[in-house]
Amino acid sequence: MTMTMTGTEELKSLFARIAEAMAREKDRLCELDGVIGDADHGIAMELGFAAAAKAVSELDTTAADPTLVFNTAAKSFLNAVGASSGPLYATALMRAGAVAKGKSTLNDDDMVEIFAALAKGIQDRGKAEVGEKTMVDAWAPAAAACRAARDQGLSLAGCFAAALKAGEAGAEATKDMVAAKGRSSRLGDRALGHMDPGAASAVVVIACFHDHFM
Amino acid sequence: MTMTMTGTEELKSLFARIAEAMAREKDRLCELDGVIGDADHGIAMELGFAAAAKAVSELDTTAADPTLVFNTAAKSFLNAVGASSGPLYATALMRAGAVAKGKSTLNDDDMVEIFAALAKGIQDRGKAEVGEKTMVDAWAPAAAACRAARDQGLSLAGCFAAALKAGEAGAEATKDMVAAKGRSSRLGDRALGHMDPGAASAVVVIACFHDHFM
Amino acid sequence: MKKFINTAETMVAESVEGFVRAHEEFVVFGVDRKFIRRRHIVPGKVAIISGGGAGHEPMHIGFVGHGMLDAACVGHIFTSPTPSQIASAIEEADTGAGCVLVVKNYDGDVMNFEMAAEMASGRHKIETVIVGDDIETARTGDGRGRRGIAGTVIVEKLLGAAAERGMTLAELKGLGDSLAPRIRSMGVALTGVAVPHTQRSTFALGPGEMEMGVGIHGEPGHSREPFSNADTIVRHLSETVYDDIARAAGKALLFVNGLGGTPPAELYLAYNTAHQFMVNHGLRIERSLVGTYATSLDMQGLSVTLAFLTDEEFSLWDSPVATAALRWGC
Amino acid sequence: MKKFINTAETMVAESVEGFVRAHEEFVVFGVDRKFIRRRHIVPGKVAIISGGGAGHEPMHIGFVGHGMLDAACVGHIFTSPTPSQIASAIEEADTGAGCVLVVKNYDGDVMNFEMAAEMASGRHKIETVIVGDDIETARTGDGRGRRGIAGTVIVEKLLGAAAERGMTLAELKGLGDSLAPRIRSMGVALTGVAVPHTQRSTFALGPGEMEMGVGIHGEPGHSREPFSNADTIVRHLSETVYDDIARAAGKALLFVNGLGGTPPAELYLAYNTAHQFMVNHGLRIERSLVGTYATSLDMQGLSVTLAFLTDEEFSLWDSPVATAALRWGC
Ligand SMILES: Nc1ncnc2c1ncn2[C@@H]1O[C@H](COP(=O)(O)OP(=O)(O)O)[C@@H](O)[C@H]1O
Ligand SMILES: Nc1ncnc2c1ncn2[C@@H]1O[C@H](COP(=O)(O)OP(=O)(O)O)[C@@H](O)[C@H]1O
Ligand SMILES: [Mg+2]
Ligand SMILES: [Mg+2]
Ligand SMILES: [Mg+2]
Ligand SMILES: [Mg+2]
Repeated sequence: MTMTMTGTEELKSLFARIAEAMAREKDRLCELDGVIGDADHGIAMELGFAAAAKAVSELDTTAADPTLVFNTAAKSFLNAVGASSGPLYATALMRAGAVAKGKSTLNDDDMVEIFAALAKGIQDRGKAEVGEKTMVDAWAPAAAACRAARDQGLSLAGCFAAALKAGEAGAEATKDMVAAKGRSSRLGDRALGHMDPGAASAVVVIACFHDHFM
Repeated sequence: MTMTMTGTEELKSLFARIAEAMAREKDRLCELDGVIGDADHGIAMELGFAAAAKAVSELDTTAADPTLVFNTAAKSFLNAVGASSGPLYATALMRAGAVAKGKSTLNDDDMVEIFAALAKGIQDRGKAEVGEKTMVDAWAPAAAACRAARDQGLSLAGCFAAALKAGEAGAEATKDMVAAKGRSSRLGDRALGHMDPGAASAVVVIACFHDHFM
Repeated sequence: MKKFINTAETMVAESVEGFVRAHEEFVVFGVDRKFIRRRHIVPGKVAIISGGGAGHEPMHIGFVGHGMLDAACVGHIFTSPTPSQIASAIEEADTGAGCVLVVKNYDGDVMNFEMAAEMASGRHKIETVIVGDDIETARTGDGRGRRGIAGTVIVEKLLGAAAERGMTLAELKGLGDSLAPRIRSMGVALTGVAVPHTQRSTFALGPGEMEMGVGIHGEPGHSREPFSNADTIVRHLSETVYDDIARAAGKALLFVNGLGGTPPAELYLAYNTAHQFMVNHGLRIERSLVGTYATSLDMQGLSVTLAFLTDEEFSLWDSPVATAALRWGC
Repeated sequence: MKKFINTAETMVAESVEGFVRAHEEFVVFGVDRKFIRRRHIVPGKVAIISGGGAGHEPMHIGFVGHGMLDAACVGHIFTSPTPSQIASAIEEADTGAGCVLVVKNYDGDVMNFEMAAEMASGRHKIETVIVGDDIETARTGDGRGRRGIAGTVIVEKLLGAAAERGMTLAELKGLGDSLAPRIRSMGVALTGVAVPHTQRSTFALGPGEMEMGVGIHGEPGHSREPFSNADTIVRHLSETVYDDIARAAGKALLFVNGLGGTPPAELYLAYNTAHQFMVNHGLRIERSLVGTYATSLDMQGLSVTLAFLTDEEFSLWDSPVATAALRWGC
C-alpha cells in the first residue's frame, strides 16, 4: 500500500480543483436551490471556493504549513460568502486546520482525520442531524464511510471512493426528506422529491478529494 | 311654423334621454379617453347625467320651474362627478338655469338661448378656445349654428339639426388637433388622429336635444 | 392585475378609512366623511387645504397634521374631489384667518377647486396656489400645461410650516406663487396602471420599454423609449429637470419619489445617481427626500424633483411636522 | 423584470451609498464600508446591532439612528452579511457597555452572527436576540423554523429605545427574549421576485394565484392558493396570526407591512380589514404601523403583524426615534 504525503502544494491544487468544479456546477446548484431555497447556492459555493483557492494559491509554499492553508481558506471563504454555506464551510476548514496543527505534511491517516473534521465542523456549526435534508446528509455518511474504510486498511484512494459513494447515496436520500433545517424547512412536504442543494455541492467537494487522491 | 313650449316635465324627459344615451355610450367614451386621457370620461358623464336625471325626476313638476330643474341638475352632476366634466357641465347647467330665471315655460327662443348658455358656461369655466381639442370644439360651433339657424327663422328642430351637424363636424375636427387644454395637452403630436372624448360626449348631448325636439 | 381591493367602487373609501384608523393620533374625518382633517384645528392660523384624486397616496391625506395640511379632500381614483367636498373642508378648517388651497395643475382639479372657492367665498377669504412642477416640454408652450406632480409635497410642507409660524394669507399666497418656478420634476414609468373601475390600462409597456415624462394619473408621457439601466434613466431625468430650472441656481433640495410599485432599495439607488449628477453640476444638495410620497396606484417608476430654496425656506422645510407620511422635529 | 439597477454586482453598494447620501444627518459608513452606523455613537450605552441580506430595505439600514440601531450590516441580496462585517460593526459601535445582536431566524444569519460573536467575544460582551415572528406551521414543529420577518422592526425599536434609556446588556437580552412569543406575523405574495444575480424567480404565480405564508427572501410559502379579494386574504392572515398568539392577549400593536411592490393605498385598505378583525375579536389596538418597512425586493404582497406589548413596552415604542424609516418624538 502506497502512502501519500500531502503538503501545502498538494492542498493548493486540491483547492484549485474544488474551485474549478464549483464554477462548472454553479448553475446546477443554483437551479436546485431555486426549487426549495433561494437560488443562490451555486453562487455562494463558487464565490467561496474561488476566494479560498485564490488566497491559498498566493501563500508562500515554503513558509506556509497545512494549518495556514486551511485557515487562510476558511477566512477567505467567510469573507466572500455570507450565506449559510459561508460559516458552515469556514468552520469545517478551521477544524481541518486544527487537525493539521504542527504538521508540515499530512499522511493518509491525517487526511482521513481532516476529512472527518470537515464533516464535524459543518455539523457543529449548523447543528443539523442526518435526515434533516442538509449537506450533513452527504458529509456525515461520507466521513463515516471514509473512516470505516481506513479502519479496514484501505488506501486513501479507497477511503475517498467509499466516502464518495456514501456521500452520493446520502445526497440522493435527501430527495425523500422533509427539511428540518435551512430555508427549505418551511416548505414541509413541498420539498419532497427534490435534492438538497447543499448535499449536492458536498458531493462535488467530496468527488474532488476522491479525484485528487486517485 | 310650430312653437314648442318647454316646461319642467319636458326637461325631465330631456335629462332622462341624455342619461340613457350616456349609459349606452359610456364604454366608447372611456375608450376614447383611454387613448389620450385617463379612460374615465364615460364613467364621469354617465354618473353625472344619471345623478342629474334622477334628481330632477324627483322634483315636484307642479312646483318646480325650469330654473330649479337646471340648478338641481347642476348641483347633482357636480356632487356625483369630480372630473373635468363635473365643473364644466355644472357651470353650463347653472348658466342655463340663469337664462330660464323667472320663466315657468320656455319658448323656442328661450331654448336656443339656453343651448347657447350651456356652451358659454363650458367655455367660461374651462377657458378653452376652439381648436384646443376639447368639448368646446363641439359645443361652440353647435351653439353658433343653432343661433344662426334661429336667426334665419328655422324651427327649433331645424336649429338643433344645424347644431348637431356643426357639433359633429367640430368633434371630427378634433382628430387633427394637438391638445392645448385638458390631460391630453401633454401628449403633443401623440394626440393626433384621435377624437377628443369630451367633444364626442358633447355630440351625444346635442343629439339628445335634436332627437327630443324633432 | 392582482391588487388588495374588494370592489372598485369601495376601494377608496376602505383605504381612507384604514388610513384614519391607523393615524387617529393626527387625523379625523370631516363632516359626512367628505374630507380628512387634522385632529386639532389651530384657531387663528391660516388653513392649508389640498386634495385631488385618490391613487396618489400618501399624498395628500398623509400630509394632514401639525406643520402641513389642515385638511385634504379625496376624489375617486385619479379624479378631482367635488366642489362640495372642498367647500365643506374650507368651512371646517378655516377659523377666520382665511385659507390657502393648494391645487395640482390639472384642468379637473383647477376647475373643481375654483368652483369650491366661488361657493365658499362669501364666508371665507381664500387664496389658491397652483402647483405645476412637471418639466416643460416643447409642446406645452406657455407652461400652462405643466402638471402638478411630486413637487407638490414640497409646496405643502413649506406652506404648512409657514402657516404654523403665523404667516398671513397674503404672505402665504406670495410664498406659494414664488416657489413654483423653483421646483421642477420629471417622472418615468416602467409599467402602466389600470384604474380598477375601468379595468383599462392607459398605456401598456413591453418588457423593453419605458414611458418618459409621465404624470401621476397613468396618463402617457411625452415619449416611449427603450428601457435602459438606472444611471442612463436617472441621469436623463436629472439633466432635464436641471436644464429646466438651472436659471434658479443656489442651494437645492433633491427628492426622488416612488410611483407606488418601486421599492425603497431602487429609489435609493436612483437617488445616488441623481445626487451625483447634481453635485457634478456644481449644485449644493442641502436637503434630500427619498421615498414613496406621490403615487400613481401601483405603477413601477419614479420621479426626480429639484427645488431651489432660500435659507428661510430650508428653515421652513426643517420645521416640525407631524403627519402620517412626513414627520420630524416633534 | 425592469428594475432601476445598473448591474447585479453593484446594485447593493449603489443603493446603500444613495441611502447614506440621503441620510447623512443620521448615518455614516463604518470602516471600509463594511456596515452603516449612526453618526453619533453614544458612549456608555449598550450598542444594538442588526443586519441581514440586502433586498429588505429600509430594514435594517433605515433603522439606524437615535433610539433604534447603532449599526446595521448589509449582505448581498437575500444573503447574510459576513462575520467580518459584523465583527467590525461590534468593534466600532460597542463603547464598553456591551452589545446586543438582533438576528432574524435564518440559518445563514444565525450562523454568521454566531461566528462574529465568537470572533469578537474576547474584547466585547455580546448577547444575541433571535427574532422568529413568522407564524408556526404544522411542519415547523418545535418552532425552530419560525423565521424573522416584519416583526423584527418592533424588536429593534423597543430594544433601541430601552438601550437609549440606559438598560443594561442583561436587561436588554431579557427584554428581547421575552418579546419573541408575543410578536407574530404572516405574509402573502401576489408575485414572485427574481434575484438579479441569478435572474431566477424562486416561484412564479399565475394571474389567479397567490402564495401564502411567504417570508422575505422570495422563498415559497406554505401553500399556493387562488387569488381572492382583500377582505378574504387579510382576514385569513389576521386570523392565523391571532390564533397563533391569542394566548398572549392584552393590548396590541397592529402592523401591516408592504413587501416592496404594494402601494400605500392598498396597505391602508388591508390595515382597515385587519384592524376590524382584531377589534371584532376583542383586542384593543393601541398602536399601529402601516407602510413598507421590511421588503422582499419589489414583491407585491404584504404581511400582518400582531404584537402584544406591556405598558412599559408601549412607552418604549413611543420613545423618540430618529432614523430614516421610523421617526417621531424628535
Ligand atoms: N443548519 C444547517 N446545517 C447544515 N446545513 C445547512 C444548514 N442550513 C442550511 N444548510 C445547507 O445550506 C444549503 C443552502 O446554502 P446556501 O444556498 O448557500 O445558503 P442560503 O440558504 O443562506 O441561501 C442547504 O441546501 C443546506 O444543505
Ligand atoms: N379646460 C377645459 N375646457 C374645456 N374642456 C375641457 C377642459 N379640460 C378638459 N376638457 C374636456 O374634458 C374631457 C375629459 O373629461 P373627463 O375625462 O371627464 O375628465 P378628466 O380629464 O378629469 O378625467 C376632455 O376630453 C375635454 O374635452
Ligand atoms: Mg441559498
Ligand atoms: Mg378622463
Ligand atoms: Mg379623470
Ligand atoms: Mg441565500
